[in-house]
Amino acid sequence: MPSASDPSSTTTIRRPTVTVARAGRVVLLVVLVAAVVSFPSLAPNPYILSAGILVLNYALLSTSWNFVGGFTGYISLGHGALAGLGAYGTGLLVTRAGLPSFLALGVAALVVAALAVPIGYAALRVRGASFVIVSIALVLVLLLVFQSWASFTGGSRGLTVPRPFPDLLRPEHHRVFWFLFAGLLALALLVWWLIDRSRFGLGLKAIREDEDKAESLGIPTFAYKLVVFVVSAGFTAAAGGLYALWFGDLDPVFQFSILTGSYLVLMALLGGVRTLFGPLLGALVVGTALEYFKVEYGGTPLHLVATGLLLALVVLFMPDGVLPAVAAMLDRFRPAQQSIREVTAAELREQRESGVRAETELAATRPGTPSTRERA
Amino acid sequence: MASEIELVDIQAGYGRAAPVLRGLSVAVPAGSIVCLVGPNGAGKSTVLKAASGLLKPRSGRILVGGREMTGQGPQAMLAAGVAHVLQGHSVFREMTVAENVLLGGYTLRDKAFAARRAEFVKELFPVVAQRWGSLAGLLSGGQQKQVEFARSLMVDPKVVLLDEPSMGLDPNATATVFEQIVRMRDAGTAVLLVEQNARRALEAADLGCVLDLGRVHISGPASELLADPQLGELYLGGRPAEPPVVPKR
Amino acid sequence: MTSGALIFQSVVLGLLLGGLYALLASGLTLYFGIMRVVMIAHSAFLILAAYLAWWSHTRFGVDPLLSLVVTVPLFFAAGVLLQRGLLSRLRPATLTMMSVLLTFAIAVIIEGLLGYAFTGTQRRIQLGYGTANLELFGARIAVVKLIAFGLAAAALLTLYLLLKRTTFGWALRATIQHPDAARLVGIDTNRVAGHGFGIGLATAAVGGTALALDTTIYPSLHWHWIGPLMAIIVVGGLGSVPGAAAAAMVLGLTQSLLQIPLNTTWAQTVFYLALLATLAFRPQGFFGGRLAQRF
Amino acid sequence: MTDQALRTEGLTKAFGGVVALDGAGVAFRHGQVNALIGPNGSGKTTFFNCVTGMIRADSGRTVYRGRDITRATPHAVAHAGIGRTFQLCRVFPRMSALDNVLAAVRPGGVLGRLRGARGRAEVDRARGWLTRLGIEHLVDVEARNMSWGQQKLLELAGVLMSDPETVLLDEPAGGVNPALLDRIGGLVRELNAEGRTFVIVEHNMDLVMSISDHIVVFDRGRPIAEGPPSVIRSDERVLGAYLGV
Amino acid sequence: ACSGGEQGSASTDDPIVVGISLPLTGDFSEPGKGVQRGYQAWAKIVNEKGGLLGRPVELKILDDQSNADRVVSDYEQLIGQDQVDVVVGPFSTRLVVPAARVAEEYGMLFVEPAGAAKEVFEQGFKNLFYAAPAVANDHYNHLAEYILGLPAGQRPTTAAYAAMDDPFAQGTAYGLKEKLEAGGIRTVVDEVYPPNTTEFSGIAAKIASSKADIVVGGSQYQDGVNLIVALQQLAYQPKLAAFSTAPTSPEFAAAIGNKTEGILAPTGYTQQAPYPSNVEFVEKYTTQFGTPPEEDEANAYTTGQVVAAAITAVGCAEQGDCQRKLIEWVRGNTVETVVGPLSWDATGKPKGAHMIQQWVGGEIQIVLPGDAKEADIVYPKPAW
Ligand SMILES: Nc1ncnc2c1ncn2[C@@H]1O[C@H](COP(=O)(O)OP(=O)(O)OP(=O)(O)O)[C@@H](O)[C@H]1O
Ligand SMILES: Nc1ncnc2c1ncn2[C@@H]1O[C@H](COP(=O)(O)OP(=O)(O)OP(=O)(O)O)[C@@H](O)[C@H]1O
Ligand SMILES: [Mg+2]
Ligand SMILES: [Mg+2]
Repeated sequence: MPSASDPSSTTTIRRPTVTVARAGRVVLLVVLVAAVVSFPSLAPNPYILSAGILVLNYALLSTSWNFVGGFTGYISLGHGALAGLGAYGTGLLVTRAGLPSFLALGVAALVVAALAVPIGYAALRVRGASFVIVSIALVLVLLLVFQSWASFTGGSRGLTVPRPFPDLLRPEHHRVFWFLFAGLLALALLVWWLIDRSRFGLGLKAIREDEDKAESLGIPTFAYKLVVFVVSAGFTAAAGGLYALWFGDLDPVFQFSILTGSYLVLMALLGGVRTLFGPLLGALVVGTALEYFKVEYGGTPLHLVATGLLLALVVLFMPDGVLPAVAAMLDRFRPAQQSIREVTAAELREQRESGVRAETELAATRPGTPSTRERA
Repeated sequence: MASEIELVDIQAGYGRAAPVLRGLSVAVPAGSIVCLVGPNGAGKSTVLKAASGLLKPRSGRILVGGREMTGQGPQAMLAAGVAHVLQGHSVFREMTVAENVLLGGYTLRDKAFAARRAEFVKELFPVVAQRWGSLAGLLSGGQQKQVEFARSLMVDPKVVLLDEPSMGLDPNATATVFEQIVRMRDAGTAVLLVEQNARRALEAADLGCVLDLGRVHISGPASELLADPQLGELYLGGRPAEPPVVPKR
Repeated sequence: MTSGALIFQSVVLGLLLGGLYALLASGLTLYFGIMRVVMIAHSAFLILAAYLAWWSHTRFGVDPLLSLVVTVPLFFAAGVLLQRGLLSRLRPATLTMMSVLLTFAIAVIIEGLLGYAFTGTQRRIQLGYGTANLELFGARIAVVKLIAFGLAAAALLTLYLLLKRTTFGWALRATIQHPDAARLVGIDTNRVAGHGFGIGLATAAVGGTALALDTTIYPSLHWHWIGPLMAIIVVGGLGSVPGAAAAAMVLGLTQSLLQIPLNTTWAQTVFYLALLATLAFRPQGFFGGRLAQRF
Repeated sequence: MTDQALRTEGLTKAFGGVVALDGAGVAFRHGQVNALIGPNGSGKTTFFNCVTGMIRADSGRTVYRGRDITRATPHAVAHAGIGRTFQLCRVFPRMSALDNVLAAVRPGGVLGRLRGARGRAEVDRARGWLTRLGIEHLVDVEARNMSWGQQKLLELAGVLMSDPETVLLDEPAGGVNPALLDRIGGLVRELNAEGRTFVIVEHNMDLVMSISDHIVVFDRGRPIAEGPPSVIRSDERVLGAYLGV
Repeated sequence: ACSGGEQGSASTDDPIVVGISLPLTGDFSEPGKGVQRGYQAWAKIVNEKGGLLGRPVELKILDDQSNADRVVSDYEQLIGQDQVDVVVGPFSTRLVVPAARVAEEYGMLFVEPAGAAKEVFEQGFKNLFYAAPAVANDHYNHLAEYILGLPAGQRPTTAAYAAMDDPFAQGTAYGLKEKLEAGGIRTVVDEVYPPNTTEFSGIAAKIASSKADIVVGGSQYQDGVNLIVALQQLAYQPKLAAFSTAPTSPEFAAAIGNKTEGILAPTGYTQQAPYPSNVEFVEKYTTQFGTPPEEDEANAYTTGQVVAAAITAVGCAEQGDCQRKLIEWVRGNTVETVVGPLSWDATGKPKGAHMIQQWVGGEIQIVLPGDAKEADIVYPKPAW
């Protein structure tokens, strides 16, 4: 029974470009997977492999960051601290509770995710600038705590995390961790993609645009934000934990650093926060750039200047990231978008009426027809 | 009669998108009201933005009092006597009503004149006087519109561009606004008025323009447009015959 | 065995410290309250000013207070350039977020350049009166701290008068709240926003000089200041200059007093605890800062 | 009882010294088109805000279909079946018209939330609403690039997409072309014929008088008169307080 | 991947490449640069004498930006990609431990100039050796002995400690604290402050109001200066004031307005030390850099000397089995260095002690131990 509240009267127009784009994406994905799988055997020496792991770690962290930053638009400079919590959690569970390494990693990720509930509960109450400030404060306060509470965390003496595979030689060790990092990254990307296309994801994006409006449409904004924050924290902590197992030495100064957090933001932003592979691409570019700056300006603090300039350029000229910028460039070759109507009101009227006539002939009353004003 | 403001063959648009105005011309003679009507998205607000310098036209000319003003920004336009009241809400939300109204006279050198005008608008819109010290962003929608209109009355421009001044106003305030528009016209100001309250606006106006697709569709004396039944149905809403519920003051 | 003298001494120190915090936080408040910009680079500029004071002192023997004659106008100009050249290019819709990142970048650049020019060495101005002190009811007050406090108070007062008593202040606020409407009432929005930023940065020049009087400086020192300053402006109510000043005094005092029973590290957490308490009980801040919110 | 859709009792809200709602007690019947009119600043929008939980009333009660929703959060109110538009027109600026409308779809349960957002059926329905409101040519245009009236219509499309049982519209006619307004009026009547309840705040008396069954007039935060259009049209107090005669 | 062992004994003119990662930028850049100069001086002096095993020595120095991640990837690069022949240590305890782990996992000898905290030697490293006379906790040993040896009437009864939260700095103060407490000297203030602290008036107020007889600072440079100035601002006059690191710096006196009288500091190195290699080092270093070497430079130089001694004795310098031989040699032998003869226990900890210097008459001089002293210790300390 057709009713006024079921207005599906127009047919959807499917564009042919969609299928082309989809095919392109599949090819890209295959290439990406092949590259990741073959990298360890292609890497000329363990150093390159370890540098690759650092990039993967960055990619994993900034993808995790992007759960919050990309969907809800809440910019957190404090994700470095969540990674630090994951790392310390894993380390402490191994050294103090004697858990096996990977069980400790899992437990630590869960614990941090659970901790993210109260943290998110406090931080997500405020929006915009206040949230950024709170996220910075999170890093600083955790740094203070982990530094001062030396009897538990080791304080500034650091914490040594035993190797999960004590028998492996260092190059082998790197190879194993390369695949572990890649696996976790794949999982994070998969979850991001699932959220991105879901109704939950659309709700999150609505929050990014206008939180009160989203709320009035029935989106439980606070719960949504909290859930995605917890997911993000869980992945971030897992990344931190994996790093702890790989790296072995934790020091609060490096684990709880604003600079790390801001690198994540830089990467995600550079690649494009609204795209699945944006943070990954950003990590590749920024990771390489950081390495390059170090080689080029090593010995002077100019590498800081170069990093700052890179960030400033991205913010000023590519605030949507590389991927969207490229897409926009391609768009330039398509005809410009029309927001203004092609037909005048008179023509429109005519169209509509002929449409109605045609439908009446088919004896199907369609919504949109002016109905007679009668009341029951 | 010479036009106080004249837009000639304007092409204008936003960003890289296709133009919104496609070769549009309007002229407002001094001491008359020209009313722009048209469907949503026809480009009415865009015309006003081009006329006040907020939006630089891609081509075409703008003359104010016969003087070439093409490509000038809002400050220069204001100096030349063009005032613009934006569509929607444009009060300074975190400033008091007083500050809002007085800022309307930002360019005035003569402080005594500004004070007199402020008294005048306070009398005109009671809510402005009542809420003089409270933050403008906390007023109701209609009250904010009144503050905005009051703000625009602080100066004595040669040309006013009004973008739906009656939107959201209750009948009393609407009547005040229309009264003031007519009074401005009578004082020799050229008024370019955009209204969706089209019948009411055309009744007050001297000339009317129907805009569609970024072009002037039809223009002529306002009374003729009002009388045209087809135009009425397409652009002005379908019930010209019903008596207005709101009695005029 | 906390003695009354120690408590009194701590109160005096806390008030002096709070004054400096107040000045520094007021600049941040200005950017945010008026321009919706979270200026991470504020403390980097602070350190820059401190370096300039130090440099002119060691190089030419100029008293740091005299260097203000140069640094204040210089910073004002830098602020104008920064706003006009960079911040005004950001999209209004994402201004707050993007300004965080942009000013973060600026902070890092300043840090790098300072490190390049002056190396990472810790520097300290060696003043003849560096350890001079007065006695007040048994408490000792270092002359340099007193001077710093005086500078802060004078700068704060000027700032307050400028914003509240001049049309410039109005124009500044109008500009950020509705740029188009501001242009339509005849405000030169570019100029006004630029000047606003310049004034904010000028407070950093004063603050930096005050800071240089009595501490060591090094290029990465600004990170140390960001946390407490950010906490102060949230507690004070984002955007309220008097709020920030009040919060700064209270927190400075609390920090100083907490150092008696706790150690320095834990005393620092007072800023973050206050921040948390603010979020939990009064997200709009404890000392003012009422942003219009209508649905 | 069920006959009453929305009822408030003694709803009071003061902002500092300004009393926006002053013990307002109103009842709207189910299945009717109701109008809420009154001078600027009489508390109509505040009434909507309190009912939908966007702001908390100082005292008083709100009951919707027999359920107390006084302290419910806005999304809970939406779930209870009340949809609303905003006077100051709120859309998601950096989302396309289509996504704006799709964002309003009610996800069913946890699993429903994980379903794809662009299901065939939903997209068709969303396009349908855009068409009916005359903005189908804007499907892929981001909302921030639309004119005032277009945004207004888009917001309406979104709310209708969320399929609320009761719809609160705050000045739906503001800035909308009169020709289109006739169609919107028709649409409201049609949806009402299906059993949907409307509460419309509006200053356009032509529209109010022509579509509503029941009118409540507010002044200074409380109702001063109510009844069908014919009664309101000639009510002394209304003429004095609102119509300015 | 190609591994280092395969190359066999290199030809004679192939340089011996020494890989080093140093904090040339960031928080530790100041001492990092000092260490760099020490290494450079060492390479120059060795090469002037014909190199090692007839091969010239070449330094490959990377900047780790004072960052632990970087220090690891630097050594990874040096060993894995650049195939250096030997590696030596970076600066700061925080960076030494992760760096040593990389070296150990590649089986490399790791002599280091800066990991003085006792924790470094608790990690179970088998390849690590600290090239200085004593670890942090033992720096004040001579002073403790002296204080506890004072006659009961003169002996201080209360002490205040303020230490930076850093394994090294804190180690020095707590080493002394432990011994004095055992000797019955009461601790009245025990403050630990984070490394980035610049505001010391609160700590100083606590110390001053405690009226402790002696004050001990476990400090690096800048915090030491700040703390002393803050104490002076409060007109506090202890009977004895000892601070690590800061007072031995050449800028120290000017930094605190020349009110240095009586301040004590431990040091592992003095330019006046009579060891033959030191005379050469001070002379050549001064011609190369224009100023005499400080402790950081000397420690780096010492590190070089230890490695050189091992290479010369074992007769090889490359990755692979040779490294095991080098490690064994260092463990079993004593090396003559600019800080005197050095030998190590099983954990790589050196078996010496630091000297104590004091500012006397506007100059810093060695006052303890008795057999090395240049001046007599002044106690109680004159007012500052
Ligand atoms: N900022 C913008 N960026 C891009 N396109 C825009 C922008 N503002 C308006 N448009 C487009 O330009 C066209 C004309 O808009 P304009 O605001 O002038 O319409 P209008 O006639 O005032 O409509 P309304 O009656 O709804 O206010 C519309 O199709 C709209 O989509
Ligand atoms: N958040 C707030 N803070 C302070 N005052 C408020 C706030 N919201 C509303 N008010 C005041 O409450 C009164 C009622 O406002 P409301 O928006 O409900 O009026 P309205 O009936 O919707 O008017 P309009 O027809 O103009 O939209 C007004 O005087 C307004 O200034
Ligand atoms: Mg418009
Ligand atoms: Mg309203």
